[in-house]
Amino acid sequence: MMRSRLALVILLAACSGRQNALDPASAQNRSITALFWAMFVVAAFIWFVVTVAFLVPAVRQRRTTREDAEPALELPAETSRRQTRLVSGATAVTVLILLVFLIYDFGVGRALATHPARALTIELVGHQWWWEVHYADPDPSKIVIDADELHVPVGQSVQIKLVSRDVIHSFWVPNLIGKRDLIPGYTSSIFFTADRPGVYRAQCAEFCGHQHAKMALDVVAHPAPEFSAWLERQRAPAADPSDSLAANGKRVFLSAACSKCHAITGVEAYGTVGPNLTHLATRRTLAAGTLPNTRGNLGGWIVDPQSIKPGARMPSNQLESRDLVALLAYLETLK
Amino acid sequence: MNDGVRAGRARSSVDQEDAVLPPPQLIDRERLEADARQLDVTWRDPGGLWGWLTTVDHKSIAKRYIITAFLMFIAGGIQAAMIRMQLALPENNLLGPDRYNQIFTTHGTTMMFLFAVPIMNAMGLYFVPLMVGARTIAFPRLNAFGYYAYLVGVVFLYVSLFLNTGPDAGWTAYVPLAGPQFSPGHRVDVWAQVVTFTEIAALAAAVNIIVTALKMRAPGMSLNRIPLFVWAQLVVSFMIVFAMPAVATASTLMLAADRAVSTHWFNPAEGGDSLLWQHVFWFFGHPEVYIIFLPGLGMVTPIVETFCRRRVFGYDALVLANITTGFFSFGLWVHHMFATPIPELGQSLFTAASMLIAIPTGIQIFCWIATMWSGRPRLTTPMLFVLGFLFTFVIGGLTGVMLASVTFDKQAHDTFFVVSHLHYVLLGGAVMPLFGAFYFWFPKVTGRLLSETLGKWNVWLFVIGVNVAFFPMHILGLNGMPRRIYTYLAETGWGPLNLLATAGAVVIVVSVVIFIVNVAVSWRGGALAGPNPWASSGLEWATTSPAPSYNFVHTPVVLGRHPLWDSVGPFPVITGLRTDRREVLVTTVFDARPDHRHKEPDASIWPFVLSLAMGVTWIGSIFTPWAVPTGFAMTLLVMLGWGWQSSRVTDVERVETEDRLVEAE
Amino acid sequence: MTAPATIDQQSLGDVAELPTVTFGHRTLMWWGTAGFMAIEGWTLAILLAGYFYVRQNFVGLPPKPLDHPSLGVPTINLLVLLLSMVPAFMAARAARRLDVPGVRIWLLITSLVSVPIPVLRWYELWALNVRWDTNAYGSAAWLLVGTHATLLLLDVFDTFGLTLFYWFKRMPVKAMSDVADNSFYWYFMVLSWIPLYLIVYLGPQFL
Amino acid sequence: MSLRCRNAGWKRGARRTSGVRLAALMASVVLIAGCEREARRFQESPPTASPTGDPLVVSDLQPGPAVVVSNVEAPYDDNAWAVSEGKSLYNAMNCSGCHFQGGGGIGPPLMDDDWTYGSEPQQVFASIAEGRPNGMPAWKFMLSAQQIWEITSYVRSLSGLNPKGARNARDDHMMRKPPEASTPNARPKNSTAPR
Repeated sequence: MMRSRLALVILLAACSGRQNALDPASAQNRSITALFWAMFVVAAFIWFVVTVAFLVPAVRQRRTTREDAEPALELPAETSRRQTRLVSGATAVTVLILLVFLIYDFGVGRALATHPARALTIELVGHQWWWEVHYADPDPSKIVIDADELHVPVGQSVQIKLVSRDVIHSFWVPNLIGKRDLIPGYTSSIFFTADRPGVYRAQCAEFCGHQHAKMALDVVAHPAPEFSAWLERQRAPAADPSDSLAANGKRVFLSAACSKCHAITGVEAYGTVGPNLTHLATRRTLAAGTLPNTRGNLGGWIVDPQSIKPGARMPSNQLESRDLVALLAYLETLK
Repeated sequence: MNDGVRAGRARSSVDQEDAVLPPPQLIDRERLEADARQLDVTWRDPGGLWGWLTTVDHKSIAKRYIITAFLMFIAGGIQAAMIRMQLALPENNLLGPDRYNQIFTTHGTTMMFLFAVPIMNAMGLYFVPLMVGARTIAFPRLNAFGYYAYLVGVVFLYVSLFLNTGPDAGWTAYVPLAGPQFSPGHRVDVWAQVVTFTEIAALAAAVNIIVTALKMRAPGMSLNRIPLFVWAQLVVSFMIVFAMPAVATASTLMLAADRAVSTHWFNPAEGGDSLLWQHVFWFFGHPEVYIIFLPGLGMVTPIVETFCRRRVFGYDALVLANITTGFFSFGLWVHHMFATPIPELGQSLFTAASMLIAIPTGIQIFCWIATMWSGRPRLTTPMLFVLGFLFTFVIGGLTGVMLASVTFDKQAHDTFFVVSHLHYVLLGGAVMPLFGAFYFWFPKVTGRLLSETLGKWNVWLFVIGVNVAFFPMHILGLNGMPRRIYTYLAETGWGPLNLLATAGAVVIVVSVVIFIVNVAVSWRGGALAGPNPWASSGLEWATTSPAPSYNFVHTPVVLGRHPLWDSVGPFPVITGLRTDRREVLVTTVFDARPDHRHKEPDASIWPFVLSLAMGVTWIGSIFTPWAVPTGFAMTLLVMLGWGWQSSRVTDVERVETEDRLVEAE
Repeated sequence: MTAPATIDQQSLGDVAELPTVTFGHRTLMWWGTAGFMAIEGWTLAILLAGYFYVRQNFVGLPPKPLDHPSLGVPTINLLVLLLSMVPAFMAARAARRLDVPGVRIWLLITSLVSVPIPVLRWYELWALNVRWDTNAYGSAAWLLVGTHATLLLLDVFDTFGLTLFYWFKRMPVKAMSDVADNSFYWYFMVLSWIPLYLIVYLGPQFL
Repeated sequence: MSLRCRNAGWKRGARRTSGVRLAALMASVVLIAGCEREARRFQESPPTASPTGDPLVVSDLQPGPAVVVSNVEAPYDDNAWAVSEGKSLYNAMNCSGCHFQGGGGIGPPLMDDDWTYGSEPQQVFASIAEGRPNGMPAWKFMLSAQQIWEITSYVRSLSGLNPKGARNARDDHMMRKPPEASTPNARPKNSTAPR
């Protein structure tokens, strides 16, 4: 009793948050959440009834007379008839409830399966252990490649194309929509329509190796105009650094290992192994939602990623301190 | 009582085999004593180390099986505790990702393959022969072989773990993560081979139980009188026969081949398919769950009957429920794959099937509750475990129904909601009845009762611990916590509930420690039980505790579903089995009419040797494919030796062939 | 050991007259054999399912530029297998008649007929005209044929063993029942091969 | 042996002791092999093999005595995980751009028995770290010693110079060449390492 009340409190407290299936931020998830609550209430009631049903005979005051101690082999006819009625009745109710659940679920499924003719298409590529995001555009020069952050417009249906380059990952934004796996050899897609702006946290939901735990993704839902403005900014190549320190940093970036894995549009860096850094400074987090994007964190990540994400593909870089300072200065110009 | 016997007679009189029985004649004491002495000489296996290695007594083998499997429960529990410690706090550094992945993979592998299935099999191997009134199990040497194969698997997994070679791709070993490119080295090979060993053991046990339950039942125990525990074991054994080959194929013939000899089953670039693994694995993996908890449900019935002093309500319904569950369980595997790109229609079908299977389980629960209402339950420890089972398992069952819904499942899939669900089902549905069964049948195995005082502590702490540890995980899952993560950021806010879960885990540990103490104390010092301490009704209670090597002096005759409640006065038996050699009575499949006598083998070392040969083969195959032909040749030699030993001319047989009966050597 | 005797027991009958050796589905061993047939047959069925599953990923079977499996050796081996059922059947019949010389002769003939089978099976694997590590089609075909080959080999040696025993040692009469069961299992091995042959070797011609 | 084994008692004794010794030996071997092979070494700084005094060897034709190269143990040759890391680096750093998947093209092939600058670990390391004439860049400015060692072990695995157990069985992509685990060991022809 105590426990269940505590659980109830926690449950109520636990129904909001930026990574919470019960705090819907999309039309789709509202219907899923409704289904959940319906099933939850019914299930809780059934559990309560069953518990009472077996606790009553267990705890009711009993005086063991002789015929209780001895097995009564044949029960009185009406007793067994009553039992039969009760059990078959309970079974019938079970079937009925399941039927209702089934129909309700099919209804929700149907609703989720209907998509508008045209939707904004974003391609999401899973890597060990980060996310690569492509904003498609008929004009190749306008394609935007971003990482570890997914921006979507509010009120517009979005289609996420899911691809994996290595192992199976799973895309799951609890507030927006249920999960969908990224499976090598398959291209699948998932639709949703965010209906209130905000930043929602997603995290890889299929075990994918050492850093499965630190493979998160921020989903940012903007009002439509804000979104297109953001996309426009993202299309711009990296500006050339103005001050000498940053210019120095750029040299470091190109001479050190960085450019082998990371690309920066407008610079001689074409690496595709790691995230594209063209607009690194605009991102909220580093290392796939592991660290807030601050100068200190960035420096620490560059010098010693292996103690932050052991096993991550990013090697540790021994850089002269002044080179590091310059590099950081440069990376901060990547707005 | 008398009306009961009349009932037994009345019910039995419709069966012909009782009609043809001659008038009963009392067997005098001297003869009984003499037979018992003679049988003991015939059936007892030699002592000493040699005797220990060569014994084929189904009870001593099953006892080892149970003890080994329980040790695995403890090992898996220790890993679980480590996992809980690591997750108790955000950004915890107790275990690194590499160690953590090995630990949780070994936890899953141990609990599913080395604890749950083997211990349920072992309970069957111990009690099915006793419950059907047979002298031993159908294939005693196969039985011993199965145990040793299992033991090889156990040792192999744990040696590897301590060599930093523990499998680390999850107990489901999804490809391509478990494939040669992303899991270099031998860690996943270890997993694949351990699985193979346990499959062999499970299949050996299954065939054994099927044949014993179908062909060696006491005269009069027609199909409609088989005890429900035996029914459960029978259904589960058939499920094993059709489920285990799937995982053996997936792990040995597909995954191990991909990793060792570069086949392309799962390489999409060469026509392979990573979804194929999930299909084949879950075709085994879902029935696996029912293979684990149907025997648990089978253990509930005799406990309820005994402590409510009532026949269970709805025997036929319970039997049918078992069978239908067995069937349906093969039709739901895709609900583990709802997040993968598979056709919507298929998903709906599997949703329907997944919800359907709740019905037979529900019926069983209703029947037990009805039985409890008609009687006056005595709240002994086994009964309390049954109540704990109902309390806990129903929650797991209901979350199971919720997960059957595709739309909701996509939210809960691969999160701690599912972790919570599966632990509610397996701990509630299998482990709690199992503990109840331990308390219920411990006297039959050791001759002594477990302490009720410690038992009460054990059951209360266990039920509370399980619920405190796993209920919060529902909420964690809905709050977005995926499974199999080695740590989480403080900002996620998952800290408090994880701490609560860890606290619950501690309570579980305490409870299990109490149980171990209870066993340690009671094994030698417990109160003497006598043949039938609970005044229960099954045939296993018709012999001494512990049962002698030959189980029964004379094969019992069954007059009803509850032999010890149905028969009055002298215990009805059938005589004529030879006592000077290991002879068992083989009966017909449907109405268990005596058919012929069968000579069971004596003690033998070959099962042990064969399991070693196979162990060398499989383990060697990890390092070089040439181990396969070599080991194969070795295996053949061993089988030759086995055959040579078993084809010795012993004595004159009565041979019935082509409707003539001849005496021949 | 005296405890059971303390319970009074009444005998409702005596089974001393019942036989101790019988044949066919009455015996435990027959049921055990049937059980393992079910297991092995099911394993092959699952592999077959895998074969068809990966087959979806190819346009045309075998995928270009691979050749079709050659049919010579496989067909010969199929015929040998079918032929070998005859002496196996005769051995089983002789066993039922408890005719020791007959069992010896027919077991020997069965063994002689089965000698070429593993050898042919080796060439049969190469007759697939694809390596196991060429692509998934090759893997599936090799694993299918290879698994059946392993079971086949086991049973061939089983027959050799029995023959050996019957020629070089005095066998108990209950071994007759084993001879019958051995033939029973052999039929299964042969018959289970027919669908595999049709699908793996002939299939690509028509699929 | 046969002569001395006439004495059954001695034989039994001998067998027992040797058995025990053998068991102990095997156990320790397995132990070491296991821990060594399977460790995932995320971060460590092994010794570099260059430019620690080893003069670069440009060809077999040398004035004076043959060059003696000090033997630095290759830290990762039998660590499967490190070798596979080396492989992903090999592709990430675009080694395949010149050497392809080992078959060679712009750069020399790496899967044959012909080693222009030596096949010994420290020689391969030097080639990668220092670069070589005709286009092989020096990677020591880009990669840590650990990474270069990983690539070294992978390159050696291409022609089967490292223990088989540590080689890659196959990748999840088109089979351009037989996987390392099934490539025959190619005995280096003209390595300048001391034999």
